[in-house]
Amino acid sequence: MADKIGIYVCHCGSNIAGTIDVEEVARWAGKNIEGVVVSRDYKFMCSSLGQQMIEDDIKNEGLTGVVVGACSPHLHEKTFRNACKRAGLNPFLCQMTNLREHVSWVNSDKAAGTKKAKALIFAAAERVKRQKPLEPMEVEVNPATLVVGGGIAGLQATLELADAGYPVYLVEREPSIGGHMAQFDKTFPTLDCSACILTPKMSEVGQHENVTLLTYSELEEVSGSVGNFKVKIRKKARYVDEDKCTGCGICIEKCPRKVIDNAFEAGMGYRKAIYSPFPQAVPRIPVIDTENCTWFTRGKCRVCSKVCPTDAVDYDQKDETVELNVGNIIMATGWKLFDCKRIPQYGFGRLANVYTSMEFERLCNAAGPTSGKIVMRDGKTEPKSVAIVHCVGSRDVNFNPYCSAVCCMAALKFGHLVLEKTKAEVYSFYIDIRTPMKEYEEFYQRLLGEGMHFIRGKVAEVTDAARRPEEHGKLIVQAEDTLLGKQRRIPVDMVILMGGLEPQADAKELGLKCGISCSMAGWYTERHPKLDPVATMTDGVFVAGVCQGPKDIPAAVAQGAAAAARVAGMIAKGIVTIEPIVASIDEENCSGCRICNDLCPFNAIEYDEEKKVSRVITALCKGCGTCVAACPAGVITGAHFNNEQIFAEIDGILWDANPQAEVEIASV
Amino acid sequence: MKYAYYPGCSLERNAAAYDHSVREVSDLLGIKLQEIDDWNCCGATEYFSQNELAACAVIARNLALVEPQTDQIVAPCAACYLNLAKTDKLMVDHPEFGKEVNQCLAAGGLKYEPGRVTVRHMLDVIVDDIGETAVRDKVVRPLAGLRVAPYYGCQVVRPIDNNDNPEYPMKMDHLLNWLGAEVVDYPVKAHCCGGHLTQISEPQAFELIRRLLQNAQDYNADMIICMCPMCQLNLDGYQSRVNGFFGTEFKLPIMYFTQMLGIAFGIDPQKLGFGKELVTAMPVLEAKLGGLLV
Amino acid sequence: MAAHIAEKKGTFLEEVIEATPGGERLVHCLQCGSCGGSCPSGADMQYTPRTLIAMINANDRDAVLAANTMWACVSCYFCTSRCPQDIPITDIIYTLKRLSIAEKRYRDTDAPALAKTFTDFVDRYGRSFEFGLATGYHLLKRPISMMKMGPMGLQMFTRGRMALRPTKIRQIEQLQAIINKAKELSAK
Amino acid sequence: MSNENFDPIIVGFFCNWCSYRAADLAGSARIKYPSNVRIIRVMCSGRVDPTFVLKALADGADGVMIAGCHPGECHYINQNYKAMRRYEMLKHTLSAMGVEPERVRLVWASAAEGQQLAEAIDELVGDVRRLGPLHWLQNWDENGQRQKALDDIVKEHEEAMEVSA
Repeated sequence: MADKIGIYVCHCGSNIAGTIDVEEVARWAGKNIEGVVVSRDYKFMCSSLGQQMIEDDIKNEGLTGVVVGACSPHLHEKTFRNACKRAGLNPFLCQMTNLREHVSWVNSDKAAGTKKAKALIFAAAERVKRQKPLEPMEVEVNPATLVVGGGIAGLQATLELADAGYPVYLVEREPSIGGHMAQFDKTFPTLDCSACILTPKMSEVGQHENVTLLTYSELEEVSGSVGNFKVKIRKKARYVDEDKCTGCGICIEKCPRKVIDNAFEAGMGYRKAIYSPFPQAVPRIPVIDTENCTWFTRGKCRVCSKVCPTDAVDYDQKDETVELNVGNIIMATGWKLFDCKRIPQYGFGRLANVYTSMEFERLCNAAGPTSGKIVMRDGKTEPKSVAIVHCVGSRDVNFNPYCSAVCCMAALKFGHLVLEKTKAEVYSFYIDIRTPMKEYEEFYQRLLGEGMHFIRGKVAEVTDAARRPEEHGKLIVQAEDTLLGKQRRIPVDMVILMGGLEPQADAKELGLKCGISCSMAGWYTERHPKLDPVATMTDGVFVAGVCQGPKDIPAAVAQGAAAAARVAGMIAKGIVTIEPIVASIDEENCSGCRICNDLCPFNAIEYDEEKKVSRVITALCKGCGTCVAACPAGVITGAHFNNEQIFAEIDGILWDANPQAEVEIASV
Repeated sequence: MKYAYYPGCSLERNAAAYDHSVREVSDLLGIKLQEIDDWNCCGATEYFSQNELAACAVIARNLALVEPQTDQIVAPCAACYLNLAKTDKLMVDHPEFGKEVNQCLAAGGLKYEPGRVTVRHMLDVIVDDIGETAVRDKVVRPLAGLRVAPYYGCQVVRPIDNNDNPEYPMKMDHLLNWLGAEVVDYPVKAHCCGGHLTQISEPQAFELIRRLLQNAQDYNADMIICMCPMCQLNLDGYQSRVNGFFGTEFKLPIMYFTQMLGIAFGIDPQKLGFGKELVTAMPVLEAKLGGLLV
Repeated sequence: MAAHIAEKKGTFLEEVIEATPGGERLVHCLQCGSCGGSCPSGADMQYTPRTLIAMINANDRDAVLAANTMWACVSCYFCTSRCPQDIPITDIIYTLKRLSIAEKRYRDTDAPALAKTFTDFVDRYGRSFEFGLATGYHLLKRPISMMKMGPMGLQMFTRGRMALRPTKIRQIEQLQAIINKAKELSAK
Repeated sequence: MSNENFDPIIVGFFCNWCSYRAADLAGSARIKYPSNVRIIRVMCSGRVDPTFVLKALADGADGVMIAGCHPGECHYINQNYKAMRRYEMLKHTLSAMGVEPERVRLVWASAAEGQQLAEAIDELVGDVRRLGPLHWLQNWDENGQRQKALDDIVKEHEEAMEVSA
């Protein structure tokens, strides 16, 4: 069939017409490009009249391809594709070329702009002639959802979906859900007790009929694609039978082995070798820490087994793999605290009374190791002065360049707690105090009123090397008071380091399993930083909470709910359409070299051992085209971006560069 | 293992003990040091204060004099080490500047290809290249019972990365441990000795020296072990003047780490330059190690 | 030429950046004060390094070059190593020293004289000369402190740690040719 | 060959997610840059087959710019690293064929870096202008080697093709 191409050049008011002679471009295209049957310019092509014009031409002229020279396809590609669709032309036979952002707005010379516009139109026309009609695929959506991470963001997402009536599998690595929030004492700026607002949510999740809780479990493998993921979860052996255990806790009470609790208590307290991380844990089923349990290390003891009234302790339990089918996945894997030992000049790990923020949370917590008494490492002395160091590992190119977003407010909270519980003076060393959210600045004002001292200067070092008599036996915090332009040394009893937030150590690895990427800093990359903040580049995989970037509790909760809403929308619709821009392999000619297999980060290429050829799993392919470029046999085709189409585009875009080509065109 | 050796001016006289002990210890550990023929002064910090290009050209002459078959140069002095390393890095990172330096060298018929020579400090060579086993094997007289405070100073650990922590370096701690000494972990081990301030502003310099001596004493060190002639001069040579200035009574011997290696290896203390220090080390060595050095 | 490329404004900031390898990081200063807080001489400085950077930004050239900050610097590189913005602060201080010496803007400091005496020895002999440095510079600048140095110098001498004559390198003409070329090039 | 009046043509292969949007942003911000670069959109810099670049040069382009997301920010996880590897390979091939490798440039531009992209374009246009026109096509046709050379290139790339992610 002969090509019948329509060219539509938009003025965009004077936005394009100001620096491109659009009438000339349209006239020239109509005359010089083979196969063009109509070529028009119009004031606003995206207006309903403009669209109507294209639709009419498609119907009246029987167009086989449409080229729109207007703004960026990122703005109006959908608009014009829909117009074509309405007129009965496959939307993938419409090609937009960017005359505004890429030509008229960046150029002030009309002759040069017009020349460049012609090249872009020519390229689009050459390309569109070779474009193929494509149909999006449709798949059904499994109504079950996997939520990875049982912190506050994951809990919120879980509850939203479960309450909507959809089944949810919640996977949590630790023995209990709750996340970091369960470790906190108070939450800023309202100073609600963290446990009081969190534990009801935890038990709701624990008891919800639509929620299957998989604690002490890890995400092992993800396959399949949006609507129909298959996931493998490894349930680590608890050595306690979940069905038999009643959570009475007598095993924990009687266990003779005490261990420093580096997880929940941040090293500030102890737990037993068989333990539940905290009293309100959900589920209340304990786990045995085999590295410390006397039975596992020395083959003696078995006290827990002897005292268990339901015979639930099972030393022979093994890790177990659970396979699940879900339609969508929400990643809410959270964060870890910056390792303060990486800044040796702050003395953490060397100077006893230097604390991390997480240690201090436990110190303040009424359920913590000191029952909430703020005392120094000796366990009894109340500090007379406390320094709080901001930006520990944050806003520092030597460590993490980003702002961790929550530390300023947490520092103010700590200041308040110290002032409330002790008679100590509190000094905050800051670069900038950042309190932009609701009621946050008011909280800062409150602390100013409570007498917290603010010294503007990044702390240079914390030392016990006294220079003056009053410094002996103290920790000296040395910094420049930048508002005075003077170096100051403040002797204090206790120092709290506001360590920054960091991605989980295995965030990248976990992300790769479900095909999502990380930013330079290691946070999961959302589909769009502003307009699509919970979706990812992989359809059916969403992100919520700090794993996407530092944020406070309200923001994490909002994101958890948002991710759930997106998932609920997909489930309610029941069907998902998949973009047809994917790769395909001509199996007849595939040599089976497998070069493409390892290139695909989405594991969308499988190898058929029998036929010795590679094959694209269409539903997994994201259409990046890397395999297409790499195939040595040239048998992989990237739909809508195949070699023929791109070669044609190159030919067209260089219409004026190649004297021979010009001759050819002129002869048409 | 073969290295070009750049002793630097201090090691000719003032820090002869360092030079002698470096050579003795190197011989024993199989480190071949080939002194650069006709080397010149690195210009310390002073040349950089006046003319950066001239400073680098003066330093680069030494790099250019390194024989083609050798690609590592070792300097025992912190200032020399930094100047050599910094000049090479500047020439690598800023090729235009590197060309200018080479234009200067050309006036003397020389040429240096940036990055050709790796600049090492003596401590790094012994700890990283020779390593724990080889060092421990040579110890015949462990320094057990001696409380030593390793003092790193500034210019080896900062700003060029020498594979140690610039804030809290550990290499000398490890090395002295291998010798059986009791290593004092004190917070100012990489703080400044005052550098050339002794020549410019004594009160300021003496305060910096006092901080170090005070802190080492607070941590009950028997002696301070250093790795730079300037540090040694300031802490040792000026110690009595610091005492006079502040009314303190510090009596801390300041020794080079290579001297300590030497005695642990059983080398004759005379050959290691013992006795050249102003605050004598003999009494404490006598008391803690017992008669070894008589 | 594209309109977005900033025109040279001839500011002091530009001058300092140009004269310092890596100096372009200067514009990233957060004014956090980790340099001023870390400086072992911080207490003796009229302006902390951070303040100097603010003054450079404010184009306060005269005050910067007359400041005592540079002369209190001991080149310990704590500021550089700790700077959260990767600004080569010590090197910037060197740049300011050079500008201050070149234009004789320094006040109340003997540091430039020391530097001059030191480099004169290097230029003449190819080696530094501690005794000459001590005597030459101290006789010139501070005869009284020379007296105080007496006993220490004697001790150093008796322990063979001080030479009375400088060492001269063999190929001093070669070194001098190199230095002269450098001086010629940097004069441009 | 350097010529002030020479107006080079440069073909850009820009990834859909970062650099194409960076060019959009340069437009929205009305940043002016030379009109010599003509942009072709691909989904990912990893899609850029070295033969696209060679074809563009053979068809009369004087330079090529490949633009992708910053390393670590690829929308397809890490495919831009593959572009990076191919680019290195391509530069060798170009040198071997007598084309100045400076004519082809790989740049990273995030969607927020309109300004940086414009500067990179400026720089490339300036560099190519200094190098002068690339009369590759004519040169090849003169000695009849064009097809053979193209075949050789394709073969070389096949041999050097990456094997793992």
